[in-house]
Amino acid sequence: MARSKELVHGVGRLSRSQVFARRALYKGQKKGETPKAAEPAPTKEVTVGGEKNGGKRLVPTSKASRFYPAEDVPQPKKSRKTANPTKLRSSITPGTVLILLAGRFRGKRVVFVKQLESGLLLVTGPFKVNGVPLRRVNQAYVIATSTKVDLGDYKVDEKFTDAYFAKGAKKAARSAEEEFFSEGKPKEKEAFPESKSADQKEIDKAILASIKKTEHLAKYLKASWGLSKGEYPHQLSF
Amino acid sequence: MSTQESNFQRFVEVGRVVLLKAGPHSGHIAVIAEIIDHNRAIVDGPTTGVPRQSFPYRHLTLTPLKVKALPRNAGSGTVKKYVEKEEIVAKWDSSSWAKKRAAVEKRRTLNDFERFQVMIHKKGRRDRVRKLLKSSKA
Amino acid sequence: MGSTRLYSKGRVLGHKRGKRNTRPNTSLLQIEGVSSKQDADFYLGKRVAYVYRAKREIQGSKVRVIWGRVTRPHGNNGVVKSKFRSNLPPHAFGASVRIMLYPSNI
Amino acid sequence: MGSLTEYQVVGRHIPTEHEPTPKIYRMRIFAVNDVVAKSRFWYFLRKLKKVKKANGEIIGVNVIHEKKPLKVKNFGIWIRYDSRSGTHNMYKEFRELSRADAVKSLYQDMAARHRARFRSIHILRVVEIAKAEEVRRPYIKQLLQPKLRFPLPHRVTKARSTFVAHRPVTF
Repeated sequence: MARSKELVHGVGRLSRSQVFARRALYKGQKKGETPKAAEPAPTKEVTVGGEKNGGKRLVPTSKASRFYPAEDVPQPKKSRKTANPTKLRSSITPGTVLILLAGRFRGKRVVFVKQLESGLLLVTGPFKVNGVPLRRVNQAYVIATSTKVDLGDYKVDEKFTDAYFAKGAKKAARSAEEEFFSEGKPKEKEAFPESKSADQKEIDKAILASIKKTEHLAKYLKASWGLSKGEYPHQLSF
Repeated sequence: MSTQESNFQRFVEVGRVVLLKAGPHSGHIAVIAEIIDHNRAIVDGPTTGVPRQSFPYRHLTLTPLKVKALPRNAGSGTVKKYVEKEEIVAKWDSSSWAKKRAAVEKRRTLNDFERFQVMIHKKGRRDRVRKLLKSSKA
Repeated sequence: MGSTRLYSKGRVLGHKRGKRNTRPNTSLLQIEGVSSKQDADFYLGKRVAYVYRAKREIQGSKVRVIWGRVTRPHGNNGVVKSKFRSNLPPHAFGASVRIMLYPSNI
Repeated sequence: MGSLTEYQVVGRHIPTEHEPTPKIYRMRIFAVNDVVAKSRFWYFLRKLKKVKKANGEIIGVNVIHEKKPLKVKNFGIWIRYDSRSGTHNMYKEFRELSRADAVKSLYQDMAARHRARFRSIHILRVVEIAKAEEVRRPYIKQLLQPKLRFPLPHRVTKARSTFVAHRPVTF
């Protein structure tokens, strides 16, 4: 406990978890499951000698503790509540043009494709029009416009799920030496997976075809949105 | 009243067409059917959806239009007859005041894409004007 | 190139207060173009950022932000009450704040 | 005080052995609601007859509606008014759409000119003046001229901002 100077007798400067972190105790921690030892039989037969009372008995292998907690230990209450699936705002339907309000692509107008399991919205620029790739966004960070791109009876591939967008597991840490020498160097860029760019093209193809039908719509999607002087969002209709 | 020429153009008088500026019928026109006093009048708009009611001058604007020879305290039916005879609604709709109001209202209700289209068209107009000006100067 | 502003402008009017006592845990904001309670309804719940510059750099930036939220209207003239993660300092009075458009409900 | 309503309140003394069929009294009273109307009924009846609320009963309260609420009428109103220095009778004229409206503006007018309260005014009589020549007051007479017209001078419009390019036009 050398790192945790005592403030008062018995009270250290750092909490238990902080000490754990500082002393790097996690290094020594065992991970992974050890195979469970076969459970010993709960009872065994014992032959008891004795004149009157002899015979065979079933006796527990391990004795029950002689002590029991005098006070009841409070059990955390199990919640029976479950999260409801996120409701999609009624103004958002497949093909709706959305305005992104936050994040890397804020101010961009994009096309809504579908809602994913987690409640996030799957949107696409289309990438060719304004550079926004297939992407998940939260509907709280989106303005739904009344403009719609007609998707017709286009079926979105089932493979677009939350898992599709999840980040892959990090690669194994490089050796310390390698890390030391690579410092300061720009990270080598990973190539964008071929399959994903194909997916992007596949989805955008249908959308682009329908965008072309309306004049100025492609230009509209390409332009980004912002408030100018004298424009107040509460007075605008989208 | 007096025969003396007045500097004013628009008067509170029976038959005057007014534009309502407040209440549920705000933005509609109506006709003064009867003057109550120096604060209120009875207005009626049988062709514009304004029910007969007392209305304060504070919340209306006088228009240059007037229903001629409307008898004082005419009922809704009579007002309707006179208004239709003089085509007051058509006259109002063709006035630049009404057109401007309609245009402002239209612009206000445009959605995002329509606003964008307006911007594109305005850009195009500016461009044509600029080019024309340049060629005419040369 | 159009504008890229994605927030409404607002002004810090001061803390919520009585005649003699101030309640610095709530700040009053006036949002540009909002002049009635009905207009203010649009902005309820929206996030607010008070962005300011300080002398000392933190993570390589002298710009700092105090985040907050619009909580409710204040009276009938469009002024709103807001709560910030840490109370706005009095030198923020009269400063402009950004009323973000999220969480959006349109 | 909200808008006034005209009530008809009917009441009488409770029948006794001495008088098994008491006289029934009816009053037209202007009040904000029927509670006030009943209260005013007892207030006046107490003054006029030997009947109190304690020994009387209300037979009925009805609202009297204006027959033609969209016709402009001229009303003459007689009132009794307790000023700070004495009691006066007054006659005033109003141009309104209903009797209740006329009484309402009477109270407003009395409050404005004499700082009179509701409690210091008794409405004696409200009469619709049928003929124009019977109108006595010049402020009503001027509104009865044929071909009446007048401009609305000095109309101040609310400026959109503090600084505008054009000076506002007020006529």
